[in-house]
Amino acid sequence: MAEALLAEEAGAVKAPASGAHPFWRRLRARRAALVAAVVVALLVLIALAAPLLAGIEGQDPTTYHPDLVDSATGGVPLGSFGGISAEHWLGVEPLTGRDLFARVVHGARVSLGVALAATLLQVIIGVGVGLVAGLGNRFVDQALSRVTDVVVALPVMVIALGALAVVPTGFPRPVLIAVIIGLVGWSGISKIVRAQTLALKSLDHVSAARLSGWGSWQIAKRELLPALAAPVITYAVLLFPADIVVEAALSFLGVGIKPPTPSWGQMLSDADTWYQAAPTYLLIPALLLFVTVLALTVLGEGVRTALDPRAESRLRIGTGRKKEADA
Amino acid sequence: MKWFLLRRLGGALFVLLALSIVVYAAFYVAPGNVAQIACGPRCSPAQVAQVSGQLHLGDPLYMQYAHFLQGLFVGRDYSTGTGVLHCQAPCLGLSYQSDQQVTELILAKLPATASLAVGAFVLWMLLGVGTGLLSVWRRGRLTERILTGITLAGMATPVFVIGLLLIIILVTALQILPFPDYVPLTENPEQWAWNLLLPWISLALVSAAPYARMTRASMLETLAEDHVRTFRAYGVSERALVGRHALRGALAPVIALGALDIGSMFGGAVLTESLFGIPGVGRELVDAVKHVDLPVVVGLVLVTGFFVVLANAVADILQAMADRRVVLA
Amino acid sequence: MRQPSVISRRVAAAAAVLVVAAGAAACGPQDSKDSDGNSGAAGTPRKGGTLTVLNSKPQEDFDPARLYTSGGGNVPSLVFRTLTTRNREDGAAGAKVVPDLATDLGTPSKNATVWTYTLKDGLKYEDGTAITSADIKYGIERSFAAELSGGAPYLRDWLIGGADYQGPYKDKKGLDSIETPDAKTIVFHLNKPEGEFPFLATQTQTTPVPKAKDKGTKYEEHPISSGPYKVVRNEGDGERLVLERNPHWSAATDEERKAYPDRIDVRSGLDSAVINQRLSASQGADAAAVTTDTNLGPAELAKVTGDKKLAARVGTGHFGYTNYIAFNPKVKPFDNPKVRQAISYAVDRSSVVNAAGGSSLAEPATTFLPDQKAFGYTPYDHFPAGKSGNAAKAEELLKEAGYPKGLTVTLTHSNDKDFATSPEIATALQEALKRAGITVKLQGLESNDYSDTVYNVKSEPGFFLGGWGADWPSGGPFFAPIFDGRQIVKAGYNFNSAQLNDPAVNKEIDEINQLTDLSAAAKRWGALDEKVGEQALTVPLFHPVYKRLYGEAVKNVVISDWTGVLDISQVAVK
Amino acid sequence: MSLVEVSDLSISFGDVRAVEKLSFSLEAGGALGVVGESGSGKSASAYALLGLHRGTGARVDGSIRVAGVDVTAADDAELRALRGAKAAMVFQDPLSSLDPYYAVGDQIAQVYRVHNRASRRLARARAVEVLDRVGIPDAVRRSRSRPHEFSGGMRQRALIAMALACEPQLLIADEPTTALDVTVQAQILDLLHNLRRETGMGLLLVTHDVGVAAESVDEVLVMQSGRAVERGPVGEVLVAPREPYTQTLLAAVPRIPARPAASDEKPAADRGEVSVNGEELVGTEPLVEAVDVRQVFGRGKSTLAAVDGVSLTVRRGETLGIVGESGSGKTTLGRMLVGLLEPTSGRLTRRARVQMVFQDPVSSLNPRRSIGESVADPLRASGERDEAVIRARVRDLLKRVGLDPEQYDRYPHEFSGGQRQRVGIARALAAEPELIVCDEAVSALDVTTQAQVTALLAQLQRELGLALVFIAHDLAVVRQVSDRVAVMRRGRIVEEGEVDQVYGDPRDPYTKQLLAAVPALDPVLAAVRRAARKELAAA
Repeated sequence: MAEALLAEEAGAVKAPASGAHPFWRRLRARRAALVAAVVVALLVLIALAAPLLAGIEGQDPTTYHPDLVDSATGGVPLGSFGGISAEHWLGVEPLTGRDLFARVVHGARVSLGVALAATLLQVIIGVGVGLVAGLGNRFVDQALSRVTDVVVALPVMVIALGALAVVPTGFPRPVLIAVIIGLVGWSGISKIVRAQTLALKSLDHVSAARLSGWGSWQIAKRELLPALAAPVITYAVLLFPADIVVEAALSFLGVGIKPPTPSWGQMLSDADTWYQAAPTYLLIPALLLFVTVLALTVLGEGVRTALDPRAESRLRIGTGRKKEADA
Repeated sequence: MKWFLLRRLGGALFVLLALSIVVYAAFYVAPGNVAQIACGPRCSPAQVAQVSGQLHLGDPLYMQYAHFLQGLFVGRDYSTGTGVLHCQAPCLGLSYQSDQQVTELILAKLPATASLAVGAFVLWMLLGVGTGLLSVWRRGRLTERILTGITLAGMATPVFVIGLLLIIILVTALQILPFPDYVPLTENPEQWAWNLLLPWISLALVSAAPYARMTRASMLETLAEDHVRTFRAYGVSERALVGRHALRGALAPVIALGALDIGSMFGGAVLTESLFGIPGVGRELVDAVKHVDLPVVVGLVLVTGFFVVLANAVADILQAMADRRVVLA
Repeated sequence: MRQPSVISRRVAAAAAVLVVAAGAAACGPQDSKDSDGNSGAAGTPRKGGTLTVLNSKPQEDFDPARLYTSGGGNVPSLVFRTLTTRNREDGAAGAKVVPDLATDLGTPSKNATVWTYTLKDGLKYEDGTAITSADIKYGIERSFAAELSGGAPYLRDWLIGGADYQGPYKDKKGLDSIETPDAKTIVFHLNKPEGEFPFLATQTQTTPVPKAKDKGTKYEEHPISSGPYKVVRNEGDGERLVLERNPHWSAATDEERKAYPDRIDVRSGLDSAVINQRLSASQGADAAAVTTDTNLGPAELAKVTGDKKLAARVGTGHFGYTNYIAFNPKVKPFDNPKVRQAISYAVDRSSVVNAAGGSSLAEPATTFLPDQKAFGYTPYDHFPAGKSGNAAKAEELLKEAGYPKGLTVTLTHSNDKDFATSPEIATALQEALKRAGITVKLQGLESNDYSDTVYNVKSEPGFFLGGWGADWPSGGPFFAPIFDGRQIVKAGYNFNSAQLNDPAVNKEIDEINQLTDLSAAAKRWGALDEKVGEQALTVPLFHPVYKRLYGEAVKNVVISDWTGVLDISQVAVK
Repeated sequence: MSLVEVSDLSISFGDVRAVEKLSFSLEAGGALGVVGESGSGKSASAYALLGLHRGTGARVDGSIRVAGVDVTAADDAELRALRGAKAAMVFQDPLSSLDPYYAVGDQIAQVYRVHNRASRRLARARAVEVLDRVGIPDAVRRSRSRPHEFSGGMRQRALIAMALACEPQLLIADEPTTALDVTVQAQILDLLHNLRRETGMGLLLVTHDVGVAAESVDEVLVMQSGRAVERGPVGEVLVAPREPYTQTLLAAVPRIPARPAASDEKPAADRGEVSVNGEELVGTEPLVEAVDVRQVFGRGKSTLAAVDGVSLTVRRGETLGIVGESGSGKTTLGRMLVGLLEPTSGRLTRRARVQMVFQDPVSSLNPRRSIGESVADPLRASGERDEAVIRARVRDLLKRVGLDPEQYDRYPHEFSGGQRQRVGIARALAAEPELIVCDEAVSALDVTTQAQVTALLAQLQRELGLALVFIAHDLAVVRQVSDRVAVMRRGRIVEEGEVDQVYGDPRDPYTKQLLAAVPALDPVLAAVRRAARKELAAA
């Protein structure tokens, strides 16, 4: 409280906000963020090396093993803990006997890939809409605000179903899901970008740039976008795990990724009736999903505080996202 | 204030109409022979054609939409064969699937959703604000770090994962709670609460996290504000500063977020309702979408959209009222 | 006349197809005997008590004109009496048709084109007024109205003038091909011989509807009862249905319905997990509970099997149903019989059965007709694939067909989680065919899209998953829609997926239809199935088995082969 | 025993030493002004009196006794008993210093109840009493209002009322009038003066404004970089300073002469140069001409005419000063003159290149770009592509505004406020303007820096024949730099004319009021002014 004020008065110059060094220093200083970064790196590695890992195990995600499940009792995996064995590290899927480890690592690809693509799309749309709304006149701003309202109020489910209906079935489903999530989830970023743009627009250095003779696009490029990078990155790193959850939710509801492509949400959707008969089948993707999202969230928090040590209270974000998937 | 409300209302109307157009358009192009579905798979082509005519499915999109608007604002008549069924404005039409009036259908589904939303809301507010308050009280200590960790974990968990885990633990392993079986409040309040406890807890656990974080951040922010310094300089104790001034300052954005969340929750907690089989609007939406039951989908989207838009407006008003510098104009 | 069960199950609500009986699981005779031994189900059934029915689908269309049932349905049959009905007995005996409102199964004319029924004496509605043959005629006419669509197509197809008749609201004159010379007699004039007419007369469309009480689409809110129970409460469009005794029903006129409980409380809109959870807990009112629409899924079965007490309360039944691969020979390379045969050889039925829920929920099938005597089951296996497929033979056939390096095909399936046409099954086939050098691409469609695509001659793919169920236990409604060339529908849903129009087959179908001796007819259906099977137009995969839980206090569990599920009219809770 | 006794007080924040070995004392009923520029450690010292550094990580050494309490040694409870009851503090920003969510009366009552066993009702009554005492009209009703329903001056009165609630022996006022307009500032200073006389409490006034100190205190302590420079009776220190720093500080303060000043206030060369540059042009060729321009914000009922029918002309080489209090529309007018805002109505003709120098040295430069790049902006925007040419020109401009050309690649945060304003001027110059609008260009700067920057502007004007529009709230600064001056109030120009004429013989009552409110450096003069204000208020 008084400290900041006094320190400032005392001439204590704050560490500069620019430059990469303090960012990395601050990020490294947070042990939780470091651990999270390692976990995330590991997950990305798993996703990238999925076929390799499954190969090491000697399994693939699609082969049926009818002999590994007890057909008479509804297809429960034979053996304890869902059939965990030297051949099947995480056991096998009920009914089909497909190898769970192979499916889970392949699922990582889909889950992370879809979320990454969706996040990128959200950032692009969000920044675009936010910038145009922030820079445009009142009419443009109002129109875009209304469009944003519509998007916010539209259930993801309906969009997903609509899109599934319109897009030919041959179209790769993960791409489609990424596009859908991207199309419905950009309002947060656009709101932030718009607000920041409006705030920045009134700053004197932007006025000065205008007086220098630059046009709108040049001003956006030179004065606004660099300043928007920090809040956008901060928001995006928290959107990423949220998007993983949205993908899982859509798949869970049966409008997302379709078998045989494994994704964690889709595995959960298959597993949800098995909570009594084969709990490991449910727990494995659930835990992975949890760990991934947690690691990404912690990392996102770290990045956020490292980008702007005082951001915590300024950017109240990551709050409504998850429930949006729920609505 | 009056103008602000009127403008918000206008905006909301626009949003809702735009929503209905989007849904109409999406379903117009969607596959699924609606008349065939409504008539039954073994209907003859002639019968399908009759049904199609009855549902105005042969009309161009804009005519269908016009009929919809007519029903919405004036009401519509439907033939029952022996007589006429007048569907009063706002008439959202009849379900293709069950012939039931969509308005009635949605009204029938709302209590379950409202029960879920309100109960969960109370729980997560208590949990969230309490946790936030505690972590401010204990700031800088281990308690705060642990609480921060827990809230992060809460944010990271999708509701269906938490829900499934709770089912495994509380229903299967410990057998403390029943698998939820919605009982209306009017029928048996005790059973109502008992059966909704699990979904409430699940929702509260995942929803409380943002509140805890926001309460904490917002209180810390308030504690750093000048007026807190004033009261400190006048000998007011830390406890009173946190409890009276910081909490009051932090509450506004928290309540605004709460309004937003409960609004979208009223719009149907699709995942929670699907997971726990609660017969609310969210599950109805999933069903209707899967059955291409356009009137029901449009009706539900309008109702849920209405709640979301309403919640947004309420949240804005609360925010603006909280931020006393902003004048509602 | 057969029920397209796949569709019906999926689109059930939308299509007003009542799956209550057809798509439902049941308890088989063996099990009901087991349960007599241990659970609370022992002892003589007595009258009284309240039977709770826990269902997922609401009784949205509780109108006899709109219901699509096999044999009159389960809950509907408590309220609606029909000209004939199914025999309420365990197992194969239950696959017989018996008289209900009528005194007998009907008197056919020589070539079975005119059927005459006489009503029993003393039949009354719930308000005490007498049931007349005119009311039955009116009930049937109602089912032609577009407002009340949803029923089976047979009346429309068989009755003279049925194809053009628009129902009593538009066409006040009525349908001439139904005559009611007096209040007790009703005569049907058919446009072709139909020996199975008594089966058709079990459907709810032959329920009497008093014209004065008809409220069109609103009739479903309180249909006038002719059966042992009447509707006293109907809320939420059939979500909560309470039935109580109909004082004017006389047990003397009804040999089939036992009607032990005083009250039936039907609660629907429940999640299937909730239903099974409540039935297994069997607490309070749930002890006297059954379900008429919710089967045990594989995961639940796995849990139930582990618990002896629970296992004793599982009813198992067989409803005539076959899941199969359908080919459209108009699409290459499926025009080549060798390709179809190769695929027939390559399928791995044990994987498929597992994917469908395991051997307790699905039985491998090599014949198109269900393995029940009533259908005329004749065992055959033209392309023996063994337990897990004969890849070598398949490859050999492919080579002969001109695909020595294998083949790439697309398999269309639905995205529903129904363990029938669902992705798991498609993937199981994909895996099996891979071993024979056939690369299968999967095309998963959302349910409505799937039905529209697959059951439409214009968009029908060459290779897809399908299924077919019985409208009544006979070869007629099961076999003909799939293989009768006259039943290829150009506009609208077409189930003759192979678009087979073989004069010899058509002729044989016509000849069997003339038979009024049903067991003789069954034999010929079986022989015809075996013959058509040689063409490999379908690859039968499995017949599903229905397993359902019932409460501890439930007695007198009867599961017929007709419905495959517990018959609610026989259940006692005291 | 003295009311306040501070000896060898040192305060450090981490590595930064804010206050070093400061000693002073204040007798009961006395008034001490602590004067210094930003960074002098004056506020930190004041905060230390109430132990407000406790728990913040700041290191406080030395001894502090306030009203008999040893602040450094006291436990939390003792400290709380001191705060508010024996020594009360009034803060700079009256809006943010009150809790926005509670009624003003409740907040005062809360403070009262911390220190007195009193019922809620009694405390409320006390709150109304003190509000009435500080001159809040209709105190009973207004005590139920929340802070944002008060004007700035009323809020500061309310804060003072809160301070009075427990009848403290010492009032610490930290820049109590800095956020206020000059007329309001005068009222608050008068209030403090009267209160002190009536209650006999001691006053410690912290301010950067020598004039404010001159108006209010008996003794002055001048601080620089955490150390005391000079201390003595206000009449001596401000009239005849002994220390060189005090002398520089006082010399830098812009003044308004009591009488119509001789034109030598402005360097004579200034005017001479202009006339040399083109006698016939000066005062003849209008560079910018505004006729009845209006700028309206908002729609419907909430319409606000920020600028409401202003006509003015700026000619080559001249300096037009625009003064006004906050909300007078002067900034909006400036923005219209350069073209950042289009007038809602009226005619505005620009016949020359116009640039602007902004108020806030922090936000006027993009923190992510080097100052050289910022200065180069107008060159690049005008299509210059040759890097060498750009660099050379920028270095030239930097040199011109008194910066080291080698600092081309440095970032704004590495510069002080004054240097950043120089960068801003260089950027404006890069576009080769004929007119520069300076919007409060020196308001955020300390007086010494302020003097340097105004000198630079004057020099550039001389060398380049620039016209200047100098917008400021500070009448003295405007007086110093302008040829002509326009006084704005509520979007209109109430008076316009030659500087000497407007300041020497104001015709408009508002102008008179403004001029009377300006604090005088001379304590004697201050007393005269106070009397004059009373008259004006009474009239």
